[in-house]
Amino acid sequence: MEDAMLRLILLFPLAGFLFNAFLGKRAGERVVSWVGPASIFFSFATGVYFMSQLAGLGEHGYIRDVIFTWIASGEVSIPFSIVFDHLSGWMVLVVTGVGFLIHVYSIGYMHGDKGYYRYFAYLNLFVFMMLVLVLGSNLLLMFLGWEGVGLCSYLLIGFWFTEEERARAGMKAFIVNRIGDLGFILGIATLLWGSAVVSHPTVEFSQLQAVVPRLPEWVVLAATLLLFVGATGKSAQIPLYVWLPDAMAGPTPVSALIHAATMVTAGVYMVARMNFAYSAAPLAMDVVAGVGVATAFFAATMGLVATDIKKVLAYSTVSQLGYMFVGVGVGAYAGGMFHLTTHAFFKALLFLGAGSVIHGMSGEQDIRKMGGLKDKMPWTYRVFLIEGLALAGIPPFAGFFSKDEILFKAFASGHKLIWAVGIAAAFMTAFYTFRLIFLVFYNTPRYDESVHPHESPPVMIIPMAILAVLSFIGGFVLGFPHHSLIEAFMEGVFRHGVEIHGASGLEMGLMFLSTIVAVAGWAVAYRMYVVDTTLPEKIAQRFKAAYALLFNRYWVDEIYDTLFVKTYLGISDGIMRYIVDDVIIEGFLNTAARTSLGTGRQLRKLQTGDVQAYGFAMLAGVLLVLAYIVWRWAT
Amino acid sequence: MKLLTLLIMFPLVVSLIIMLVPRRYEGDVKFVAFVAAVIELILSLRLWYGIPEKGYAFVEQVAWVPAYGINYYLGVDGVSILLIILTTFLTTIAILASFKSIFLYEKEYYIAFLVLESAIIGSFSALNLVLFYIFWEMMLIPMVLIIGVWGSGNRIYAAVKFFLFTLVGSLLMLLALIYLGKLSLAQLGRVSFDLDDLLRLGIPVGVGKWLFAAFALAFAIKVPMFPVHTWLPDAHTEAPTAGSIILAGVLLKVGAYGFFRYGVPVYPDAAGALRWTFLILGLIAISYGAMLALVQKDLKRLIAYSSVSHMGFVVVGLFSSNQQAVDGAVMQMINHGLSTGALFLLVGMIYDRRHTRLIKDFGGLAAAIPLYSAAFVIVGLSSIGLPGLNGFIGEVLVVLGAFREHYLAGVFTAIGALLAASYMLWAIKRVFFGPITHDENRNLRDMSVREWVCVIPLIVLIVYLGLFPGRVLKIMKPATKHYLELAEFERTNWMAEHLKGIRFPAEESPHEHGGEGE
Amino acid sequence: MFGELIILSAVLFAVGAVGFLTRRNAFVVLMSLELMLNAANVVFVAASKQWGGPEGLASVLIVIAIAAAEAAVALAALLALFRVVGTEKIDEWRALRG
Amino acid sequence: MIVEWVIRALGIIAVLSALVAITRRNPIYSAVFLGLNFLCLGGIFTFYVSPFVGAVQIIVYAGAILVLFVLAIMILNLRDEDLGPSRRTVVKFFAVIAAIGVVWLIITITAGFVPPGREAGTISAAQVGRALLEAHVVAFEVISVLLITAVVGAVVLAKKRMEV
Repeated sequence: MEDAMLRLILLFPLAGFLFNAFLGKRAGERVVSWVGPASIFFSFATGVYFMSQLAGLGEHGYIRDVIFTWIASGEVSIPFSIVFDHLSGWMVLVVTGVGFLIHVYSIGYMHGDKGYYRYFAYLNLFVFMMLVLVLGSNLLLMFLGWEGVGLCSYLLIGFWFTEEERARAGMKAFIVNRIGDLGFILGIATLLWGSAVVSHPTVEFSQLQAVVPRLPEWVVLAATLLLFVGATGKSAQIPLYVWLPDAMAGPTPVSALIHAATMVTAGVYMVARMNFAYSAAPLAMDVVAGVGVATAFFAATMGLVATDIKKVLAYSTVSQLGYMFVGVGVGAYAGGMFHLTTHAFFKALLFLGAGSVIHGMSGEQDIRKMGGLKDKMPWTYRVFLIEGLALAGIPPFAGFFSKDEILFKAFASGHKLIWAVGIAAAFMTAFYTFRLIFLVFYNTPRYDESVHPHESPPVMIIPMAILAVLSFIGGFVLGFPHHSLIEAFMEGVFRHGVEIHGASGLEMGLMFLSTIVAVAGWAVAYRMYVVDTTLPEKIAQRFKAAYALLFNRYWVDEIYDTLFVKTYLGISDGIMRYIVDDVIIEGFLNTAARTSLGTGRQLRKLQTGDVQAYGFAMLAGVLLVLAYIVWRWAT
Repeated sequence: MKLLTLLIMFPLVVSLIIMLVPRRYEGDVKFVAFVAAVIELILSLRLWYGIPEKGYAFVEQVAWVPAYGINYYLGVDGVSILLIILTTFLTTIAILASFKSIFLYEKEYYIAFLVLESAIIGSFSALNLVLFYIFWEMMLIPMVLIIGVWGSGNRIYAAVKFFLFTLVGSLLMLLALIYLGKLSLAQLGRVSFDLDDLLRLGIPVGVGKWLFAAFALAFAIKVPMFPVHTWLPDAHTEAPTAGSIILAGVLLKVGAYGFFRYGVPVYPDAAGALRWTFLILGLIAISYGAMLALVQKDLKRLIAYSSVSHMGFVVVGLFSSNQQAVDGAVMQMINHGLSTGALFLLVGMIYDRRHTRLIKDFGGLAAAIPLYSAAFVIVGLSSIGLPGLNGFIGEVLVVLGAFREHYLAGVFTAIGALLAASYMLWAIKRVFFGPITHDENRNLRDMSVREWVCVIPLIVLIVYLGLFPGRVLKIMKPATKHYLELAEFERTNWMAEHLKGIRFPAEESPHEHGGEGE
Repeated sequence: MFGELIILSAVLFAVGAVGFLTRRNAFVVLMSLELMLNAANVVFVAASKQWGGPEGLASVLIVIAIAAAEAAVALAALLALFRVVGTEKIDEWRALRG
Repeated sequence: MIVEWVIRALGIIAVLSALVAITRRNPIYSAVFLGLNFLCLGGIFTFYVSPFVGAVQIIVYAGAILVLFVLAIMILNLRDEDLGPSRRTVVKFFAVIAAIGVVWLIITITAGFVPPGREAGTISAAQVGRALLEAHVVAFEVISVLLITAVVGAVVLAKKRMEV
């Protein structure tokens, strides 16, 4: 169904960005704080309107809006067109919904900051780019949103650019994303020219759905893996996750919106959108699931010992993203999307909670210097507790249902090993979540007197409360086993998905098992950080090597730095100084210049100034000519 | 009326008038030059409405030296129209940008620019090889003067190096040109250098390779391609701001245009044979330029090496055998002209204020001059090919085209785009972000109105071309299609070969060819 | 008779050349130069006789005129040089060394 | 036949006088023997083909140029010349070799070469005059220009450096 109104969803955030960017400085904080969130809210409203329209169109219904032809060269023609179907509609609601709440929260958090208008301009631009990514009807348009989102995260991470560290973190995030995008663009190229051979060159999702089954195995495998490389860059999976922990340098609401709820989930959305391609290449599915679970486990271990409140949450995000990839990797696309949604709720909430703690503690981020904030910041504590329970996966909270869904589908579809690692990671997740809660809110305060924590203003508390409600009811409303609303809703989009059915008894057993694991995690954390606070020190002493390994994050940053950055700089520097520019090419030129100069100087010596020498030379010349004539004439 | 001749002669006439202005009124010569440049720009926009579907438009043909087949034969097609408009546009901005930075010999400075502009427009519109050669050489003299007289630091060395490099190349071209004349005499009965006659020549492959090599060397030095590029960094660091804008923005394109008009089409089979060498050289140029840009200490040298990298894209595009790559190459030429021109313009501004170009002398400028930094970041991002800005369109088309050529070519071209991000972002971080290290930077004044007038049109074009390249792609379509027909590269499509033998999985119902697309 | 005259001119030329190359005195050098010119005249005369045309003799006259002009200028230069350099030894005049 | 013998005798005297001229230490003696050489050549020309040219040779060469030389030598009243350092011998040796080589080559080239055309008798002054003034008048005019410039040049060169 064609509907030109669809572009309103995009236009609102764009208008918000343009207004804030150009007029924001003059308009002042008041107006900006209204324009920013309002534009997102309108976009959310149009999203809801179209969702209702969509409901009437049945499972395969979609609303399309071709705005203009973006690139047309030869037989390749790429339209700038957006599609609002079940999958992208759902994502629009998540993005704009959570986005709106975070915008409202930011009013309080960024109050009084000099770059206030610039902050809201970037945030609106981010939502616009995310919507382009989600709504784009072809891979190249998704790529436009993909890099646009990367740009906004670069700008927002380095928002307080006057500090060296934050500028470096922004640059690092953008470059690592670009490495991922390298794979993404090559994936697009493979699909484009693959489909050119089969029918006509296209990257439209609708047309790819028909073309991909006709493509041979290896082309689809290559394309999906390349696209997955892009996803690891964007959603911070194993090889390219290093930028996310540093990305915490940005303001906390940014971490909540971008590095928890929306941007990092782009990779999962891409895999879900390309489900027909991934299910056509089972090996790619296994790679996705494998990387996902490895990341989940690996990140969880690092989360155990992190000391900065936001770093803990960052590792937890990487780990939860790993779960989502496990979900889509084993074919449970709906499960993956379900966890994505619930994660958006409670992880954003966790970050907002952390933000209000930092705001209250006027900038302090090291959890070792916090403690006993339970009574000082009651509301923040209550909200933090709810989302902690959700993250850990304690029933009836949202996290439990979505994570369990994925683990069940993993187990049922035969990925036993993946399920086992998943459960271990779930235990660690529960442990570090409650470690965080106990360290921050329980026992004796460890901050010095100058700091006096105070509760955050209502403009921050209300959005957190809404998110808390969502992360509480979100679980069983959206995804109660066997009649999960989300699965039914997305049935149309994932008709290519692998159908996994396990006995309900098995499902109940697994649910029970994961609850026990979560409670065990809580108990261990309770014992170590509330009952006997000396225990963590003792364990750290005994397993000194393991602790050091985890604390230094497996020295991955350092390895990457020396392995890639230093060598690359070294090579370029080497080339510049020694090998090519100064030695070979310049050298070649200078020697040519020197030789001609040298020969000139030698020849000058011939001019002796002695007239008779010249006479003799002339005579010798005559002699030679005559001799030649004689020789020539004689033969 | 003869628009092209008008376009070429008008700047020359104005420069004559400027010559007559006595020294006393030298101050307001720059306004005369600026007005002339604006009029030239408006005239060149007239070309936009005469785009030929096939062949050339605004054709003028007058016998000049009939005995040797040299006639004053002008004509433009889609590509040359775009490049001419780029030239007039950048010259206007260059002249406006040099109001406050040039105070010595102002008269001669503006004369040099106007002569340069007419020579460049001439070379883009010449359809007779000798006429093209004349304009090609004529371009050299003002540029050398601009670098040599108004440059900075060891400008003489840079000017001489630039001159010698280009001259050596064009002398070889002259030799090949003469031999071509001989060939045309032998085959057509009369010496003729008109392009359409040259295209009809059956050039034997053996000698054709050498002739093409001579032409290619001349163009390669101008582009600049990998081994012969070392003049560019020196020329750029020493050239004045306006000089760099024109040098990078337009002069490099004449080299690439040379390949497009007189290089490959005139020697199709020789070009076909040497195609892969040039592709590989282009690929090397991309990553080589990017790597060296990373370690530069001087901002202008960094941008110069980035130009080497971007022009590497153009070369790869021109020598690939599909429409997307060639479109991408032409698009990249235009985008590179805009973004690198803007970059040099901006670097020129901080050079006027701080008289230094070394990155370490700057730091935390974003706090001191926010508007300028915003402009620089936007232009910087466009030059590394951020989607949504103009650089991306050229790059993505070349990457797709090169990938269709051979997947390795695609991979290396894409890597080029990644490396570009590394050097530009690192430079932006060191110059703009972080704390203010030198206190001279603390009270720099932001951009004046005049400087804004220079930058805004560039940024508007950068954003416009990024989102709506359709119009420009349509203009160049007939010309690039014609180039591909002439080039006769064998249509390699490694993917097709691989897929030929394999039976596809169950045939789907013929896919709905819905009304997507246009 | 023609052959003998040619031999005569060759010998005269050789003697002139030896004089020119070996003697250090500028005057003797000039004189040997005149000798060489006369050798050329001998050939002209012999040729004129053999081909029976007056052109040979005409060119002899011209050569003589040139020789006179050359001698005059050379001697004047010699005098000027002698005043400046102080010697007429030809190998001392090294001013034009490269 | 006597004429041929006279010419051969004059030729031999010419060569001998030339040899003596280039070997005398005192330039005056070499000037005198050079004069003798000119006279012999004049004689050869008169007996061989044209008395007019022989006369011109004697008048101009022996009369004018030689006198110029003697005049110049006397102005500078040169002493006897020491024959200079030995360094010159190497150059002398090579010069002689080269000279002999040239002579031998010329002789081998022209050996046995009898030019075509019939041998003319003596050529009268009128014939020479007509050749000069009709066929080669251009050369004649050029020579006059040359002579004028030579005269002016000689005067300028030999003039004492007066402050002008």
